Parts: sequence; C-alpha cells; structure tokens
Amino acid sequence: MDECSLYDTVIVTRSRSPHHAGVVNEPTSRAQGVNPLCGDRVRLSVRAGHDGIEDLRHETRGCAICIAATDLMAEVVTGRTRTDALELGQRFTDMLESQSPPGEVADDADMPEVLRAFLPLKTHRSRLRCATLPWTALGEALNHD
Amino acid sequence: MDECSLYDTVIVTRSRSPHHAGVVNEPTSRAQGVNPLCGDRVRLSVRAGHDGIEDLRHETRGCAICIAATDLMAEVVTGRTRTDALELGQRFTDMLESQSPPGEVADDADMPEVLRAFLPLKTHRSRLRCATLPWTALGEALNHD
Amino acid sequence: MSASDTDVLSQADLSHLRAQFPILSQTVHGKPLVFLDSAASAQKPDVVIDGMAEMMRTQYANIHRGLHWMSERSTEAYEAARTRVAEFLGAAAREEIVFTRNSTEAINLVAYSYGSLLRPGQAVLISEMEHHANLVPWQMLRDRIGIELRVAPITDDGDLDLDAYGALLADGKVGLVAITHMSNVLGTVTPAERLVAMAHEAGARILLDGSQAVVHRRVNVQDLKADFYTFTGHKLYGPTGIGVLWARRELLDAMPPFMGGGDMISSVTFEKSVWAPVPAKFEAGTPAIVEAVGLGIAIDWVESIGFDAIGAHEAALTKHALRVLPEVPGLSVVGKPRERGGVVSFTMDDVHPHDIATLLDRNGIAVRAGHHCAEPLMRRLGLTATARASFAAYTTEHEIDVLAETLRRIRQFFV
Amino acid sequence: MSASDTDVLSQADLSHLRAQFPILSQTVHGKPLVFLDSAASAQKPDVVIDGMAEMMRTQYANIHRGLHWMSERSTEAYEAARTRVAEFLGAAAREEIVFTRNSTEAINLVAYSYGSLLRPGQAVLISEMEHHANLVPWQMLRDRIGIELRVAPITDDGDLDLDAYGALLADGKVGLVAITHMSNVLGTVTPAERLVAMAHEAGARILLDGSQAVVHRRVNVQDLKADFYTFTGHKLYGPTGIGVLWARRELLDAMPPFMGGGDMISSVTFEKSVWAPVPAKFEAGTPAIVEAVGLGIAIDWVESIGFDAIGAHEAALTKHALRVLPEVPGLSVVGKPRERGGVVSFTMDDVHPHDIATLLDRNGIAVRAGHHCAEPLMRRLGLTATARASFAAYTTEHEIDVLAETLRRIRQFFV
Ligand SMILES: Cc1ncc(COP(=O)(O)O)c(C=O)c1O
Ligand SMILES: Cc1ncc(COP(=O)(O)O)c(C=O)c1O
Repeated sequence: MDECSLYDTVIVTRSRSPHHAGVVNEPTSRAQGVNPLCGDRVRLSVRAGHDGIEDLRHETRGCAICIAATDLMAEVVTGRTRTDALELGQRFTDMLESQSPPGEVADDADMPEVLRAFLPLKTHRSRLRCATLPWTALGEALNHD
Repeated sequence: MDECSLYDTVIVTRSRSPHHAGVVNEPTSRAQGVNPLCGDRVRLSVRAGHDGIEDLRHETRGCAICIAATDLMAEVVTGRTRTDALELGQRFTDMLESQSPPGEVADDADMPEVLRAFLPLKTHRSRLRCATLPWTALGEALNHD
Repeated sequence: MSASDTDVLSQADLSHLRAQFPILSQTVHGKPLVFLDSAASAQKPDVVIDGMAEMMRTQYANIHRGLHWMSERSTEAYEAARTRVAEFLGAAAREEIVFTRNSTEAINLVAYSYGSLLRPGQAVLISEMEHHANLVPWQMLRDRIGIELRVAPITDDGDLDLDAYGALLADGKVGLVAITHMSNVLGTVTPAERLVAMAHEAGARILLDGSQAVVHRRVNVQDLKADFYTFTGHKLYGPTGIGVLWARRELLDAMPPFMGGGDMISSVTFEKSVWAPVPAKFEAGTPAIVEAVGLGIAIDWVESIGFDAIGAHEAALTKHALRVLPEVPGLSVVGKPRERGGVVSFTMDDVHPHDIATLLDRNGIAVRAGHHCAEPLMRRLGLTATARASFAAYTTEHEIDVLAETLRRIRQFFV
Repeated sequence: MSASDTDVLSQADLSHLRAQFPILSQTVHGKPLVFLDSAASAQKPDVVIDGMAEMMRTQYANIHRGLHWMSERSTEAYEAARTRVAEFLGAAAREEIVFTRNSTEAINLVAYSYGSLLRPGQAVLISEMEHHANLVPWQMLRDRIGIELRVAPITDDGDLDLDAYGALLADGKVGLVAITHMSNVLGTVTPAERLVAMAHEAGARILLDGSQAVVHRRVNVQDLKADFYTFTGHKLYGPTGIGVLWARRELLDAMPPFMGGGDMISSVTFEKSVWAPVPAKFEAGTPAIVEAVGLGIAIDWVESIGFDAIGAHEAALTKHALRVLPEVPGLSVVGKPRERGGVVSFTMDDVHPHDIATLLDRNGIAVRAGHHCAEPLMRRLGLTATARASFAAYTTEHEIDVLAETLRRIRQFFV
C-alpha cells in the first residue's frame, strides 16, 4: 500500500487504538491545539509535579498522523521534566522541518525511536503540522500551568 | 521616410499651415473635442444657415494627423447641409474603423479624395481617434446649434 | 475531432484530447498521474501554454497608449480576448467584460464598488454552500458599512432551499443576492434562472459565482438575466492570474471604480480624476496581458471540443463515479443534489480525509481533502473535512476505477 | 557570462544576453525591431518563458491545502519565489512579501488597508512626479475617508524640492508619504534614504514606488529603512499579472485585509472570520502561481547578470543618449535631474510626440509617447505629451544611434 512507510504500523495502530486517550485525574494544566486549516483538534490534560510530567492524556479529533503523534508524544514525555519535554518537542519539529532529505537527518541519538516513524512526512510537507500540533499544545500546557 | 504614406504630403502640409485655422465671424455654434488620452484639443466655430454650413474654422492643438484631419474636414463640409456633413463624418469613421485592410475598403465613390489620405491609419489603430476627433466635435456643434 | 458530430467523446477522441495535456503523462511516486483535482485548478492544454510563450517570444509590449507596432499587436490580442470572453458568456457587449486576477477579485470588486452603493438597512443574501470567496467579501462589506448578511439554507440533499430563499427575499430589503452557480463541494448546480427571477421580483440584483459552473456547461448571461457573473481562468483550462467579472453595462456605468491608477482615468489633476469609460474604469494598471490572451485561447480550445461533448462526457463520468464509489466499503458520498456537475465529495468511516488524500497520492492519484474553502457548509453538513474527486474533459472512466480500487485498499489497510 | 567579473557588459556579453530575448530578433514594418519602450514593460528572456511553460507542462496544480504531489510541488515553487523576492529586496523575512497583480494593486492595497487606519485631519504626502498609480489611489482614499492630500513640488530640473518636502512634513499631520523611487518620465532617482529619514522624523510612514527603480539598481529595503515598497514583475523581465508589496511585518500584522476569500482566513463562520497570518491574509483566492514562479526566474536572471553590470551598462547608454539626442535639431530633453535612470523623455519643435512615435515605429523603433500616466507632472512641465526612450539590459548604443539618426530624418521631413 505505502512503500515509503509513511503509514508505519505503529502510526496506524496507535491512531486506531491510542494508549493515552482520555483525561488525567487532577490535571495541573490543560491545553488545546487546533489546526484551523484542516479542523484537527488536540486536547491535552497534564498532571505535572516537581519531578516533571506524571501523566498526560489526550482527546484528539483528526487524521491518523495527528492521533498517533499525540499518543506517541504522551508516551515519550511522561516521566520527563518540563524542560526536557519541551526541548524534545523542539528537536522533533526541527527533525521534520529541516530541509535535508529523510535519509540524511542529523543523527539525533536521543530521539526516541518511535518518533522516527514520522520521518517520511518530510516528503509530505503539507502534513507536517499534523505531527507537530500536539507538541505545540504541549508547549501551551507546560508554559501556562 | 514613410513608404506607406501615412504622412501623405497633404497631411504634413496641412498640419504645418492649415487653411481654415481661426474663428468664424458671427458663429452660430461652437464646440470642443478633447482626447484626454493624448491631450489633443479641437475647437470649432461654425456659421450655419438655412442651406447648411457656410463657414467653419478651428483652433487645434494636437498632432499632425489631428490638425490635418480638422483642416480637411473644414474644407469638405463647407457648403454641405448639416445632414450631409454628419453623414459624411459617419462614413469617414466607418471607413477607418472597419476591419477590412486598407487596400480593400468599400468603394465609397462619394468619399472626397482628400479624406482617403487617412486610410493608412487603419494599420495604426491607436491613432484613429486623432482623425475622428474633429468629426465628433462637429457632431456636437451641429446638434447643439 | 469528431466530438462535435456525435456530442460525446469517443475513446479515440479522449486519447487525442489527453495527448494535448503534457502533464497527464507525468508519473507521481512512480505511478502514472491520475489527476482528479480539476475543480481546484484544471491542467492546461498545449495550445494555451504555447500560445502564451509565443506571445512573449514574438509580439509583446505593454498595451494601450503604445503607438508602436508591438504595443498595438498586444493591445489587439488583449482586446480580442475580451471579445472572446464576451461571446463565451453571451454578454450584450464586450465592454461588459472586466478582467480581474480571479473569481475572488471579481467578487471583491463588486463588494467594494457596487457594495458602496448599498445602504445600512439593506441586506446581501448568500447561501449556506458558498465558497469563502463569495462569503468573506460580504462579511467585510457588512462590517464596513453596516448592511445585513442573510444566509439561505440548503436541504439535507444539498440543494438550495427555495422556499427559505423566497422567504428571505420577502421583505424587499435584499439589495443584492450573491449565490454560486455550482457548488465546489457538493457539485450542486443551482437553478440559476429561477434564483434570478425571484431576486428580481423582490427588487434585488443578483451575482452568480460561476467559478465551477462555466467549466462544465454553456452559460449565457443574457438568457440567465443575471446582473453579475464571475469566473476564474485557471479552472477553465486557462492560466493563473486571470479572472472575469461580467456585469450589465448600466451597472458598471453606475459603479465607482475599485482601484485607482493608470488606464482607468480619462483625466487627472491633483484635485480630481475623471474616470475612463468601462471596462477601463475597472482595470487600473498593467493588466495580466499574456494571461488574458491565454484565457482567450483556452476558451477557443473548450469551444473546439464543445460543451455538448464535455457535458455529456462529464455527466457519464459522474454517473459512473456515483455508481462505483458507494460500493467501496465504508464510503459515503456527500450530498445528493438534483443536478450535479463533475464533483464528488466523500468520506470513509474510520479513515480521515487527509489520510485518504495522502495515501491516494502515494498511488499517483490527486484528490483534494479538507474544507474546500467552504467551512460554514462543512459545519452545516456536520463534517470537518471531506475528500473530493473532480472531473474534467480529460478525465477517464478508468481513472475513476483506479480511484475506487485504491480506496478499497486504503480502507482495508486501516480497518 | 563574464559580466560580474568586469562589472560592465562587453560587446560579446551583450550579444549573448540579447540572444536570450527571442523578440529582439523580430522585424517591424520590415525593419529590425529597436525596442526602446522597456520602462513601459520589459521583454522576457527565454528562461522566464520556458520556465513558466515547463511548470504548466510538468508540475502544476492549485497551491496550499493540496495534499498531493503536484500541489505540494506548485506550493513549494510559489513559496520559493516569495523567498527569492524577499532576498532580492533585502526584506527581514519572507512573510513580508505579498504578491499582487502589479504595482498598482500593491499601492491600492496599502491605500485601502493601511489607509483605513488613517484619520480625518491626517494627510498623505505625494510628489508632483508621481505615476497615476501612486496618485489616484490616494485621491480615492481622500474622497472616501476625508484625509488631506499634499503634493511636494519638483524643481525645474526635475528633482524633488527637498525644502518644500520638509515644509510639508513640518506640522506632523502627514501619516503616510508615498513617493516614487524613480520617475518613469524624468528618470529622476529620488534620494530615498533622505526621504525616509525626513518622513520618519516627522512621524510619518513612507511608501516607495519602486516600479522603475528596482529594474536598474540593487534595492535593500532594510538599508533604505522604508515602510512599504512596491514593484511590478513585467518591468523586471518577468511576466505580466504579478507584482509585489513589501511592508514591515508589524505593519502588515496591524493592517486589516484588503480582499476576502479563500486562503486568507484561518477560520470562517457566517458571523465572523479570523484572518490568516501574513502574507496569506493579503492573498485572497488562487494567486498568479505560474507568474510568481516566472518572476522568481526573472530575478534569478537579473542577478546572474548582476546590478553592477546592468547599472554600468544602462548608465553608459543614458550618458550616450544625453549626448547624441540633444544634437538632433529641435530636440529638447525633458528634465535634468541629479541622478537619472535609463529613461529619457524628449520633445521636438514642430513635431508632435505622437507623430514622432508613429514615424519611429514605421522605422522599427518602439518608443512611448503621451503623458506616461503622469498628467499632473506634464502640466507642471507645461507639456501635454513627450516622447520617451527607455533602456534595459539588452539595449545597445547602436540602437540609440539609430534612434537619433531617425529623429533627424523625421525632423527634416516635417520642417
Ligand atoms: C513609477 C511607476 N509606478 C507605477 C507604475 C504602475 O505599474 P503597473 O502598471 O505594472 O501597476 C509604473 C508603470 O507604468 C511606473 O512607471
Ligand atoms: C465556487 C467557487 N467560487 C470561487 C472560487 C475562487 O476561485 P479563485 O480562487 O480562482 O478566485 C472557487 C475556487 O476555488 C470556487 O470553487
């Protein structure tokens, strides 16, 4: 179907049954990200403590890329400090937006493997925001809690 | 200089020394024609009686085509009835504006020979109004006297 | 081409026709391009591309006022394109054709210029299925001068609700109706003559947005008795950067200019300018000369095929699509209008339209997905987005089969 | 091309350069074309013509929102053209570039949008040597919202009178200055940095009409410290139908949109629309996609020659023209500005400019004659019309000699 593996198994699976859907108990912050151009909408609820993000859940309406990106974000940021999480978001965005072809991206050893599933988006630039939207919302949530 | 004879001797000569420049005595009507696109301005004064146009003089500021066309108009309409003069103006305009090439214009036996000097304008359509402007002004003058 | 004899495109006609569109032989992601996004913008035949290049190579200069040969030839070509458009729309006079950048600018021109003649208390009436191009300019006018904006609803099938339309006209406050002649989302062809008659009866003028309609059918503005009609060149196999406003002469005469500049005045002092006669009054500055000429060529091309043949071909394609697409598991076609042009929007259970579009693209198939610049319509339909396949004279039944087959595989992949 | 090494075009460079303009080998009335009307619109090199055709042949679709390959490629090409223009003007960010149809539309956009932020009692200050494009929009604004229109005089030589300019700014009421960077009639290059500094000191914003200036010299809007800058593609060896407004980001952000439609909103309901970020906010509807790409190619072409070489070449041509033309009996060159671009207007005793132009044309020579869309300037100069020869990168000294020789014969013919 899709030889370039944009719709990697992890993306399709997560979009169909996200692991982190819902709302956290006793959230310390909430945020919403909307892409008005396509109607995608990500709602996040976060419980963060002194040591960082304890729990993060989402209600996402959107395409497979957006749902999977949100769900995988929830997975990789849980347990991280705020700073660490935001910095990861920046690196993820940079990885997708840099002009280098998908094969030759800077070797970011710290990039969680699951996030690399989005690399093929580099050749579908009109879909980039589907993957970065949850990270924008996370920035909102962490900067206003 | 001009092998297609657009600037026929009669045109150049008349533009340099018009025969009918000036203002008539006891005018029965006056009119002005202006081409705002190029600043050409034709002022006519006419004395018309029961039998038609008795005298017509002009003050023309403009290009050679415009001055000569005005002067030759004065020449050919003097002595004609109003109707006859207006009808001639229409035929003159039609002759120039019709899409047929200059060689094949409808054989208008009644067209005074001097007016045929303007036929080469058919290939310089942007200059057509220079030649028809005095006739427009004449229409004004005769319809409002 | 034998098209005009038989009024339908034979297989041979169609191959001949497709061969005139160089882009159709391109591949995308290693697959032959299947271009089903013509409602967004149509591809251009060789004659248009070559004709524009030829003009720039051999006969180009700025138009009007140029007293030299190149300028006169360019002016003639530009003005001949105007005459061509006037014939195409059945306008009463060539002076009724104003060239704009696109349909959007044509509508904005009317909103600024004719709109300035409306008074607070009067209303503009649009419909629920307008493209943003025929909605936002009226909102901006409302906010500028305080008119009311009324919206005629559509039925669940996607037709204009004529009773409601009549009711909204009833109080006589509507100064202008602005309604699409064909929806770019639902494909709905609106009953234009009826809409015009009802508007006029209520004392309103009417603008028809023909951006989609002119591509699929012969339009005669005098038969329609419309007041304003707009379309855009790039959807009619013509270049980008050129669009058309048609309006009845006496309306154009009464309207103030939209933009100021060269060529739209007959005299200028620092105190005061006197406007040129129409259409110059509405064409300030150097127009899209080469693009207007390109549009003229595109119209020649369309007429060489003929609307009978194009219409019949597109109707056959649409019928075929409406048969095979609903057979794809989970797929729903949006809307069921009484009369539909070559546009089919659809959704698929469990697969977002954007994912559909991207996966189709990986198979060489170009469709559009999103709100199609008709957000309020999407909201009315309870959707955030749809996928949309749209057909042109060069579209084949086989391409629709490829679309259906690929959609089937996408669905399997996701479920 | 070795041009950039030596900063001047050798004879060989020039032949090579001219060979890239197919139209230059045309004949007119049996004579080789001598095209001296580039200030009205420049001819286009092969790369521009072919690049536009190539895009339509292989990589065309409507831009933005298209999720498919052709649409993404078209979007990239269109947005790359924006980046190219931003670099060309030295803009701080690519978002500061708004594509319009031409310079005229760019100025009208500012007059409608930024103009709506001015208040009665404030003034707009223009000069006596403006093109109608930079005069009529401000008159229309004056009549719409009741601002005052002030006009800075020029000296008899054709320079801006800086003392008077300063005096008109002195009361602090001027909200916006709008002045040409180079006159299309006199060739005057205005002291833009000075004008900007004086405007800013008086608390006014300043728009520079760069329609003529960008063709002849490198412009850097940040060095100039201007607020708005406009130019038009077709004079810069690019296509018709595309122009540019540059403005500082914070101004664009603060300005309301000009036209409404698709692509300029981020969300729409019937009640209210939310505008998209700049530059999209100002680009309603399908833009002149192919033409923007063509403009990008034209800029590449210009930069491949280099402004040092073009500037030196045109300065040499102008100097030559100012030497040989006044030697023609009865001929007077109009204006004697301190700095002059490649434009020379002239009159000849006893021969009307229109007759000059027509007779030159019969000899294959294209010049413009008339008021050059600058009627008030003509009135200031006490003229109704002039003939104007204008030079481009492809103009040769020989062509100027042919012009002078033919003018001599025309004069003999008439006197
Ligand atoms: C100084 C100046 N400003 C503005 C314009 C208008 O350019 P356009 O007609 O391309 O909008 C011109 C060109 O004629 C010009 O020379
Ligand atoms: C119905 C309708 N109206 C208006 C438009 C706007 O056309 P353009 O973007 O060429 O101005 C479109 C095209 O998208 C359309 O489909």
